[in-house]
Amino acid sequence: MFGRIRERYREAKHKFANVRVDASSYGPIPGKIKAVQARLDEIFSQCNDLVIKEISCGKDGRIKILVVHIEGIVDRRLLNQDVIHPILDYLPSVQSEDSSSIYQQLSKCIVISSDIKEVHEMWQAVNFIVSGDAVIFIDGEDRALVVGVKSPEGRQVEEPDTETSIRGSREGFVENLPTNMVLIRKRIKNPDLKMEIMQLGERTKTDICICYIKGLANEEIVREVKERLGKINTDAILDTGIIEQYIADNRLTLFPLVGNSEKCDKLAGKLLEGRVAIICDGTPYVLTVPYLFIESIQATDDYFDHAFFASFMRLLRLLALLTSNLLPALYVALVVFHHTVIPFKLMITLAASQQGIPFPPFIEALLMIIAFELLREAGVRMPRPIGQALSIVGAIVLGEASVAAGIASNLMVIIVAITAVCSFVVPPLIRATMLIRFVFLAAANFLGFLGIMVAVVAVFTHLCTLRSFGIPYLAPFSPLTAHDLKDSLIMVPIWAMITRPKILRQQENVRGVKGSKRQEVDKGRDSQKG
Amino acid sequence: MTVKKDKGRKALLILLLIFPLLLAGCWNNRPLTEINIVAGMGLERTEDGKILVTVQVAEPGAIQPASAGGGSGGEKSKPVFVASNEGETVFEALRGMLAVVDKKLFLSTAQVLIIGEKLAQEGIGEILDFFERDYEVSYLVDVIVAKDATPDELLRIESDMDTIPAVYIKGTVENTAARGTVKKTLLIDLFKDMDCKGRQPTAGQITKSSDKEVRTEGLAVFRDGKLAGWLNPYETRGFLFANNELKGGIVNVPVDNGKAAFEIIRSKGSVSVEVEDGKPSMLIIRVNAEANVGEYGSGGRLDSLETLYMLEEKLGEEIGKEIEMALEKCQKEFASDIFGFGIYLHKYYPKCWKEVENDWHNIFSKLPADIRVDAKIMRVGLVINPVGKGE
Amino acid sequence: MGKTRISGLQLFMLLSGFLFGSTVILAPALGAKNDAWLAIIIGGTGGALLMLIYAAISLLNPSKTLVEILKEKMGKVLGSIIAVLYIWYFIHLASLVFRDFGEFICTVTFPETPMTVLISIFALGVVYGVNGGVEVMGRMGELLVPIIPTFILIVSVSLITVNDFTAFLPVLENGMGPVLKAALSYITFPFGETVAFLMLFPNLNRKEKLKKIVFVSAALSALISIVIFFRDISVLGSDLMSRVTFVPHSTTLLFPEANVDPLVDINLMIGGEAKIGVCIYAATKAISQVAGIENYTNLTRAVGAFCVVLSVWDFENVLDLFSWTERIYSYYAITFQVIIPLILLVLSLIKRSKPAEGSDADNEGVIASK
Amino acid sequence: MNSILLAIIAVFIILILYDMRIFIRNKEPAKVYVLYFFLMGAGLIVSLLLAAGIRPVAPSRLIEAVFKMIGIAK
Repeated sequence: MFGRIRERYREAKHKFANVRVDASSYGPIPGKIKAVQARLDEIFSQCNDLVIKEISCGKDGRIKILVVHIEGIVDRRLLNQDVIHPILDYLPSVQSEDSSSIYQQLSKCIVISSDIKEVHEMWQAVNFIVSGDAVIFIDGEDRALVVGVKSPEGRQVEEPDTETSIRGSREGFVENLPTNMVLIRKRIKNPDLKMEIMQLGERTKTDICICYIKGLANEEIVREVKERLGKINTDAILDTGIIEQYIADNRLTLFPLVGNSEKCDKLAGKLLEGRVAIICDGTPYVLTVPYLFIESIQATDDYFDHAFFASFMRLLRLLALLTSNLLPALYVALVVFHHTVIPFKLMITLAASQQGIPFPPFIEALLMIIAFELLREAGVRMPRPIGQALSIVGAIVLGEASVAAGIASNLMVIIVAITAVCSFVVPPLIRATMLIRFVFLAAANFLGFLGIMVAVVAVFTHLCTLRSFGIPYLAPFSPLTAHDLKDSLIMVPIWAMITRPKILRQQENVRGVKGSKRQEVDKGRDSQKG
Repeated sequence: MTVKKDKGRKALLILLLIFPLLLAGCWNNRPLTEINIVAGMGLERTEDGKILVTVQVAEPGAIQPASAGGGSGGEKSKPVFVASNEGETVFEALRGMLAVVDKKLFLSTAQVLIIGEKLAQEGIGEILDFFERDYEVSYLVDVIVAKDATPDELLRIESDMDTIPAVYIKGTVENTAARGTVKKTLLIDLFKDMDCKGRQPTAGQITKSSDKEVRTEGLAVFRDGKLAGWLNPYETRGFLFANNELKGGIVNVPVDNGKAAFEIIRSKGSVSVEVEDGKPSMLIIRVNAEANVGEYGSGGRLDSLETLYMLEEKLGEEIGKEIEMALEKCQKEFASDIFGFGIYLHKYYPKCWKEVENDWHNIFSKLPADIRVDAKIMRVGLVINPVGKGE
Repeated sequence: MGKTRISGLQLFMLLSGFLFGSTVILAPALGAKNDAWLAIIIGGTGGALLMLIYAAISLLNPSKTLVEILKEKMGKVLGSIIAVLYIWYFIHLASLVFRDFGEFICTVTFPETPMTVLISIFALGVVYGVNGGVEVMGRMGELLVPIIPTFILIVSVSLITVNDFTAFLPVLENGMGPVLKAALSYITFPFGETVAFLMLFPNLNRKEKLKKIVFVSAALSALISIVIFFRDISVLGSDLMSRVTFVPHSTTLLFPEANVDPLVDINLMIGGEAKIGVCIYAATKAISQVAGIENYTNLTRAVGAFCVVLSVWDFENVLDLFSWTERIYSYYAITFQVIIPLILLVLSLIKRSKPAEGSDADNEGVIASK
Repeated sequence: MNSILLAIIAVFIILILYDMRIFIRNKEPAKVYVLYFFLMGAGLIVSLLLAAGIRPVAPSRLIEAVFKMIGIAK
């Protein structure tokens, strides 16, 4: 199997070889400052975090200087101290009309910083800009000065609580929008990464940032996102959760149609797959659209791990999902209807455990599940120190006392415990699972396996009707996109994932090379994906 | 438009979901605590021609001490109880039993179905119909025919070996079936053969050996749905050899001045009929058996190939003798083709079968037989020569 | 509103689900007893040909549903009358499947539950699916239909130890008569019933694949039927097999060590849903096209409710159902499944239709496939 | 007996109310109403008759009669 994939990979590489040679398509730095500005505007279109400072100097201020950097990733103090101040302080004294002499002055004496480079190509300049350096263009010169003013480190970001991973970055988003934008920019150093800021909410005037990679994201989806965001008619946006409810395709479904994440590396991966992110000021949760069902059983760690292991974990997650939905229902159906299915020995065990329980299994299951959900909710709301006490109470009440008191059978306790554990394995679907479980339970009590089947088929029908930003929710399974199965339940190794999900319909489908043509090619193969 | 539609679908879904809730728990809904788990069943004909049904019901609470709470009550109760009731039909007798027992009887878990000798002699065809028709009966119940004892007696024994006597009986059937002295007969086998003219049904035999023990050995032979007679354990084994149903067993062979015992490892048997001029002329039985030496008490050495070949021949003869005994009994005494020669005829000589079909019992019992057994001894065990015969 | 499209795979799955439909509970061609496999091969060939005729009709009239074809070829009045007859046939077919389903469940699992309730619950699910449109039905099929052959194969493989592989002998004991009769009934049930798909074929996105899809799914269905037949006869024996009501169910009862009839239930749900779903969709779509209503989903609930009532009303008991299906159904079905489609085929060949507007691409597909 | 009748009527009323809501909102033409009530009415009447113990002549019987009349079926 891998042999074929490797072959295709080679083909794809070959196909894009010419693109690599053509890496400097931006051309050399034009001599005219106007042209430079135009080029920059073109390259960084829709990048609202780009800062271009224009300074006049020379005789009569005839010579213009552009200081270009990206807000947030530069150390502003350093920038002011090393670049802006020297220029403003010394340049007025230079009364020259010759641009090259100004250039000399700048590079030799004025700029204090020790980290100065000279570049001649536009793409080099752009690369330095997006990686956090300041670039100085001088009118009349076909070269530019690069001053290293990278912010030594990002802001203090913490590991997110809600999404932990064994492997991979521990950086999580914070509440501050600019910081979040920087965090993304730091991972994807590319002018194609577009960040458009808009304000939403009549009263709150919350800053929203739509983030996507031009050329990878489907233009239609980007347009659709903007349109739906524009249609939001409310005076308060406090969290992305509110946006999520406004922009979802089907507003009543229990299943998440918009993804959210707190992790930078995960988001970067989603962006590189061609998804669109929506960042909102004031919340660390970043939305990604379109969101498909399969994403809920994918985890960021999967991509950093051995493919076999990751595939196994995904199958396990699917199993857990099914178990947490269906196990209580199956149990009830078994003990209430389908006695013919139970082998004799098991029958004795089951019947013995049922003896003396005053409730029918359905009520018993209902009680136990509700008790568990209560405990879970209490655990979330409770201040953390009290959580310990709560878990003790829960363990004793649920685990032992109810059995000892003859309220619940010990088997039912096991069933509910397994159900609970399984439901935690697939966090994005916890809420959907929680409610659908009751539906299955009721159906099982009504018509046994047949009832469960009717309910399952109904839920499947519902899933089939869902779409997320026009993409069928159950893709790549239904409609079957054989192409995208490589990253579904079974995951192929990362080096074999040559193409991006086809269902998202980007223009540029092959991973690697083309998107990052201006970087060193091998480094550019984005092995990182969320 | 889309939103409206979505709302509509959602509402329908909700309707679909709430509907079951409203009607929760009707009709076939029956918790496990409200059924009696039947472990064994017995059928017998009473003196006045009615059908006596006996059931052995397991009491789960007594078998597995219930969860801590309910434990105190169930200390002294017996693991099973036996109830019987008579009626005109099986179904009536079973349903009538509800007047005696507390909960509905659940038949699917039955481990054994014991048929009384008297009932078997009068015919089991109409009795079996209930079991075929009822949706809760498992087709995979072991059927055995009681000899010299009523099913009632057998189900009422108190075994020391298993808390549930029916499980104990089933266990003995499995054991003897592995030894090759009883044929493990499932309900479905009876259904299949009952209607088939080319093969007569058979079932295992069970007798009561003491107050606490049963013995399952031998075979009940039916003819036209009625019990025709019994085969003893050796004949049973012969029958199984021929029918390719032998799973294993020990065959004793007299050698020189002692006996040798061989363990059958594998055996392949086939029956066929030779047809001449459109008429069946000869019954043919072929058996290929593989055996190991299990015990060699003849006092001779075993390390020569000649001895081994001689033993193979004798083993073959011995097996052939058993088959011959079984066949002869079926031909001469019962006139019942339990081997399935008729099926063979039907499959490969349909025209010939059409002619003999209705008189098959008679034709079968008069046909000569050709039995050939090819026995092979594969291994001799951990030692080669017996004690005292080494170099 | 643009036309909803389904992919070739989805159509294939829907067709296969439709063909598996009731055959998972009622083994086909049992009239031929031991020679049913022969009847299945003959009937399967005939069925595949019949389905190819439907495909040809659809290809000759690109982007047109059965009702539109009828109206165009037979004139507005006659066409509409025949279309109404077809509507009746689709509704009746759905109700027959409902009834099969209800009788099966009531016999083997829930004898005390009223059949009407079971059928109604089932109908709710089906109507919900149909209301989602062809696309949703296609996706459902794609997702669920593969489960049916998987389960059938699992059961078959597990039963291999109790098999008697020569049970199907002797061949042709009673001559060709019963075989041909059984083959005929196998053509009408289930192959001929795919005439309902004439309402669905126009939704296929790649027309040139239609013939292949139709043929492969017919072949697959016949193949699975043969597997089922050999499994059943070698497990049950021909004598018992000719007596039991629901053959596949009785076979699964013999699954070693465990009772797996819930698996049959699952197959039933999926196959039944596909079959009834397509029938109700065809009926509703046909009604709205005859009456000129734009949105067919308005009527699905009414049609569904009527089908449920009809299924209960139509037959007094299970034997009534079986005997009617055996005696009358073939004749009844042949009218709709063979005679009218053949007339349509001839008419379509005589006067080629001008392509419906905006379907140049489809037309090219037709030309390419010829 | 009566409860069955009531249940049938209730189910039909729920269905009809539900659909009417959609029809009115979508401003469906009259023929939709006509067809809808034709089907629903037929269903309701037949099911009420069935529940009351009267079985109207089943369509299958009619079909059988037609084929017998033509002389195809026996």
